[in-house]
Amino acid sequence: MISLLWLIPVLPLTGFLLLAFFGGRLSRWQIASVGCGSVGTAAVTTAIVAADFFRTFPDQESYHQTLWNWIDTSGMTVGISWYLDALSLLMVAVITGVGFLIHVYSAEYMAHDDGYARFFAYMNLFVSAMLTLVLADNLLLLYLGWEGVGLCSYLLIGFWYREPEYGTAAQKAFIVTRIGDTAFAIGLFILFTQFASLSIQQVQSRAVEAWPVGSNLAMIVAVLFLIGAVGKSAQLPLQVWLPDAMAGPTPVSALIHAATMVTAGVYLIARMHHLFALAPMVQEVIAVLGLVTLLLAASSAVVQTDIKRVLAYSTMSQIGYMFLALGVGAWSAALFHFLTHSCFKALLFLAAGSVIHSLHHEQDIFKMGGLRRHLPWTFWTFLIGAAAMSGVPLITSGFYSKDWILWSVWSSPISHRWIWFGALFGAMLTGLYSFRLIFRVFFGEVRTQPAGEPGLAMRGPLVVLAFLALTVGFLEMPHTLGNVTVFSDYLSHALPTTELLPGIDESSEAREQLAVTVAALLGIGLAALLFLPGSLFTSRWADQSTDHPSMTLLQGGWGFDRLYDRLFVRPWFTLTRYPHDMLDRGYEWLAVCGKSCHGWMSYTQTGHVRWYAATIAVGTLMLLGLFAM
Amino acid sequence: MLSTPALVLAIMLFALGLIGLLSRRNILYMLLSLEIMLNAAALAFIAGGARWGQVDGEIMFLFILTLAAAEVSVALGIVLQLSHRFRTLDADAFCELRG
Amino acid sequence: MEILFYIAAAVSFLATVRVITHVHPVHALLYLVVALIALALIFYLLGAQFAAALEIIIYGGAIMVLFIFVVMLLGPLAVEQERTWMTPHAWVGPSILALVLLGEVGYLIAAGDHTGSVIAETRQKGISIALYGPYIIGVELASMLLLPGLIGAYHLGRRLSREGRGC
Amino acid sequence: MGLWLLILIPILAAPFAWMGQQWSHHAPRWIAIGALAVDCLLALLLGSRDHAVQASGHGAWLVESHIGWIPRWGISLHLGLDGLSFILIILTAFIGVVAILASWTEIQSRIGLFHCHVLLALGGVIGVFLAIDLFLFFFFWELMLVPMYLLIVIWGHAQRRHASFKFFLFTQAGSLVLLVAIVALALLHQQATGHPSFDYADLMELTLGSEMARWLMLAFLIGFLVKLPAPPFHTWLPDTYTEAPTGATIILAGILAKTGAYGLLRFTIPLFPEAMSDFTPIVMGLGVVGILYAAVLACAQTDIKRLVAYSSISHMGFILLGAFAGTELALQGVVMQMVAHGLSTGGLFLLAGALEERYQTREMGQMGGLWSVTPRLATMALFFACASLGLPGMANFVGEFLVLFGSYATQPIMIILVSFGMVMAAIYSLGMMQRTFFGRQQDTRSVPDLSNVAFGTVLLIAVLQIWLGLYPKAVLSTTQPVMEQLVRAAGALPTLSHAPTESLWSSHIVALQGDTP
Repeated sequence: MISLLWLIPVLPLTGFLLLAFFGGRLSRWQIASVGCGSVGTAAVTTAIVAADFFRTFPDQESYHQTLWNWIDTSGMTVGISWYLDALSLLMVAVITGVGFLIHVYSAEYMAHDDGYARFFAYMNLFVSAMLTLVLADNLLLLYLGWEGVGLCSYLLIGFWYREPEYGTAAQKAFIVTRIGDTAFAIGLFILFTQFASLSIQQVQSRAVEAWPVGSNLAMIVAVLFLIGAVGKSAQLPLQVWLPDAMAGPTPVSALIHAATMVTAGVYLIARMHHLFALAPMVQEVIAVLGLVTLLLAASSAVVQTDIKRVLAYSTMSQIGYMFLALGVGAWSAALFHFLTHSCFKALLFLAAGSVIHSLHHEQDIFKMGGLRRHLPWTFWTFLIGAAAMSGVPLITSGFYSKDWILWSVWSSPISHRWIWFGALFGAMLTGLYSFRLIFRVFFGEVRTQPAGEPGLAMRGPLVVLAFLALTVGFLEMPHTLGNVTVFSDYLSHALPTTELLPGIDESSEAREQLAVTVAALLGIGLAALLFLPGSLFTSRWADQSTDHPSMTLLQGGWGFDRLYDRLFVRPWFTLTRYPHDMLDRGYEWLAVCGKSCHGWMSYTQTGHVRWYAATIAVGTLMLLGLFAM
Repeated sequence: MLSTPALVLAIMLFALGLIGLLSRRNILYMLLSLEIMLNAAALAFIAGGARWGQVDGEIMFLFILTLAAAEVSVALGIVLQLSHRFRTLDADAFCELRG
Repeated sequence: MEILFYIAAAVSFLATVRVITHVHPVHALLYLVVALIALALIFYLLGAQFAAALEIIIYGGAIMVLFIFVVMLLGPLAVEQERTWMTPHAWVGPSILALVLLGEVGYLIAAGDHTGSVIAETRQKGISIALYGPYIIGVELASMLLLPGLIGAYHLGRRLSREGRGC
Repeated sequence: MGLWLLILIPILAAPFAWMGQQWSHHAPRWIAIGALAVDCLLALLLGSRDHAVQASGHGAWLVESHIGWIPRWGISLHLGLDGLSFILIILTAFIGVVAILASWTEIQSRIGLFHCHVLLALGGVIGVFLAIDLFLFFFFWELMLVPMYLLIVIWGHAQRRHASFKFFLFTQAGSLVLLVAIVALALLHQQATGHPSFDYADLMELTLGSEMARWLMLAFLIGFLVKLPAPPFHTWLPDTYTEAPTGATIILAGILAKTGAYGLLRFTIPLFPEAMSDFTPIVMGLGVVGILYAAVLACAQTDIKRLVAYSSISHMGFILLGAFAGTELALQGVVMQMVAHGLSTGGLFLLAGALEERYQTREMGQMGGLWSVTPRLATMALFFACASLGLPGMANFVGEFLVLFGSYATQPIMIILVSFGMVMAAIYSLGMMQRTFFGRQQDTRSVPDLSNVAFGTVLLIAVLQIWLGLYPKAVLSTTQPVMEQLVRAAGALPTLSHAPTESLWSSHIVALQGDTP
């Protein structure tokens, strides 16, 4: 049954093709069933494949399937072939599972939109491309999925194409990520030139053989791959596209810009961990980038007014945690945070979508409030999501994953203490901005009257995700709390286990966990203090003055947009202002010269026959004279 | 024995024809001058033929004659057209082909 | 013989000068005819009797007649000159020159030198053989030249008459 | 004889297409399509028969036809079909049909003459792809030009005179240089052996002095670069592509540009391998400049057809880059890029032409928001924009990436520069989509969507794009022997190396292991 693997990406693709060609002729109900059904069957297939995979699991760590040879010429052999191991199975499970829930949710959320079929077509295409990305056996096929998800992201951000700003946001997302993709592609060129192969496993085993740790080429390739990952995962310095990407419909933000696509960078680095292990300096860079991004994004999230932008910045910040974990070599911790994050962030986005839906597409949190009683389902699920994101201890999944990351940072031999403190501060900020949202949106007086609780198709996924956001964390619990290691045992077959500093013991782990708990609770408490209506400082902070320079700086994501505008965008527009070809000017000049010469010569053409006769005579005489000489 | 003076005469006639061609503005005179020049050329051929006792000179004369006939028939047709159109025989008036 | 040549040369030269200097086309044409006849005489003296005959028949005859026709067709343009064309001094000059040539021809007949005709016969044969032998291409070309001449003249003349009617 | 039929079918069908106008409007169209379809089938038949590869001279010809013509000057009617020409002839016939389908509604005057010219031009192109006698090659090279010129000047748009004149001047100047070089080669052959020869195989064996070889190589290079086109000879292209009627533009972009690339592969490289070695970096540099320069200009355009035209120049840069990279992989990429570019620009020009036909303007500023008005057109435009920006899974991607993979070993810096072109490709392709189909609607006229004929045509191209994008073997396995031979022929070049192989890799490992303590 494991040979059904190829069906997993093909099923959503079939859905896409059906919707693309016959979408116009299907009823809404049929569209939704095709759209959700294709992803749902993919999820079921995943379950079947996974069952088969686990049957033989520890003995046979990976499963390889080649459909056909994609490129097979002149020393290059690349197949359309799938590679299933613990890591990709995890990704596939998340993509199909969360993807299915979001599809179901969208069936109701998008119900009144003109482009219903188009929406599901794009979403199905996205799922297919994302599955290709994670299942790819070779880097070229991975690149196919990589670009494919980029395209779908572009299409879905610009889904409401009549708004020019949305189009700009979509283009921005595609172009910024394309810069990363290009670096990634150059990395592929180098790897292929060196190892005559693009198979992920082969390349890495050859790299380990050929390159010593810290060798130049390994560093260069790792940096190039990192740029690619940074672009996709919206990390510094290519993070600017993600907040604008919120222009797309909310389920898109949930699926693409929270749960799956933006974590592709994490997947890439984890997938290429042998390579990154050869470049320890690059790993440090990853850790620092992750830390800086998580702090910048978290601080920006605190002051955003648009509910989706808050979540966008929080996504950047959470992916920053994953990068941090990758940077310190805690591969499994990063993936664990990916798992919990995709549950609670998808939940948060969907719940936010539910809020937006019932408030008639109002996204400004200052125009919300008091929704607790009107939208109880939404409130409770949102609360669970926010709690998980802030890492409320013991009961939420976010706590276990974040704790694991911070513990790894604390105990890793390739980390520094200040990184840990930074991450801890980030955890505090996470609590602050998560609960700022809760208090702003669900407490206080009602500013916009909601239309009422959404229907079953939207509530169902919310509840399932809320359940997951609470329970997924129990897959991995630290020594101090039960010592469950299901997740790390499972992933240890695909990723190396985290190294610990010598001499670290359980008591220090308990102390560290206490610090994380305190930080998260401190953040929540601060949020309550500052934003809970009726509390001490709320009146002073309620009419947050947004024109203060530091506030604008924070709201604009630390001014990166403006910086890039000055550095790249404006020079580029200056460069492309004139549609004229300078080389063509040269030829035109030649033509003008020829024309004027011709004009000058044509004065000799008087039209007088006698003049012509005379010139003939003179010419003849001159020729005769020439012969005479 | 007579060929040398005949050649001299040919040159003189040719020069006269050229002078006529260049100096007269009346298109009819220009055609006459052309005929003179053609004749001068024919004379030169005949003289050459006589000098070497060969028939080629006369054959060339025949060709020149043919050429002249064809030329004159077309040229006079053109003269008629031009005079009809421009109401003048002034060759300088027919300068629509100038650059 | 030589003196005959020089006289004929002088006649043709003078007549040619008058052709290019005269103001009346008909006068000029008359002078040109004289010049052509003088040339024909010179051809004869150079031993090209056939050429001489053609010169008179085709050049002095056919081509010049064409010119005359055209001058007459151009009537309206030259109508005021019509009267002056027929004044005595218009034909006095050509007549004198023609008389000189007539005298020359008379002298030649009187001298009774008929050997030329025999030579002419053999030469004629040579010309014909050469013309339809090595020069056959030339003859073909000449015919190709004459055909467009014919068509061109016809076409140009026809256009004129049609436009004339149109006016 | 089959090879001659390939050339003669379109040429002989041309007068019938002309006459067909008397019978019905559609008769010329069907005659032209029929002729091309028969041609295509014939080519498939000839190419797919199991031939023993004839090892005559330097060509591994699948089919060869040799008839004497003017023996005194060493000119013969020598045609040869190998994998490369096979692929290109199929492409020619296919794009020809696409061009005819694209003109279905646009061409309403002198329909018969239009299709007559199209068939003549295509016959010339097929002749170019088959001729391996240089004199014959040049004959066809010129034959395809005149009908193209007439197509532009008779059925073109407002500025057609200027454009067609420019087109003719540039291409003729290039041809002239080429002619001089061809004649010089024949004369050099006479010097060396006592009798002149225009035959490919004979000329391959000719050894030239290095100075002479360099000049002749330059002449061949320029002749083909003009057609390709590569900077600085590209400026005829935007004007021509913009002003030509859609069908002619598709032929120009889809096929005629390929004749330049074909010439480079068939003649310039194998005839002057030594002389090329000095020029390889310069020519590859030209390719890089072409890719980047044209991409920047494409971003600056406001006229949709000019945008596509510049993007087309940009894509042709990859061909130049790969053709001179000297690795088999890059050469295979070039072939793929030729086919892919033919398909993608063909599709884009078809759509741009359809837009122009509907709105009587090419200015993207006056469009916008057309997605809801013409959804089919918009969807297909999106598809081809993706193809043009090199989205994986499409044939363009395979072409571009094979070129890049193949050239990286020899010219890493250039490839890194070219990679910026990929970002720019995204900018102009998406910019085109945004300004034309997304955003607010400027022109509220309701216009018909793509007709069934046009939609079917575009869909067919799209399916081919995907098929070749996911299964490029269909093309690559056909041309692989040819490219192997080409690399061998150019093997004298010191700068060139083969694509990395297993053995190379292991030696690399050994060397590295030797270094590390």
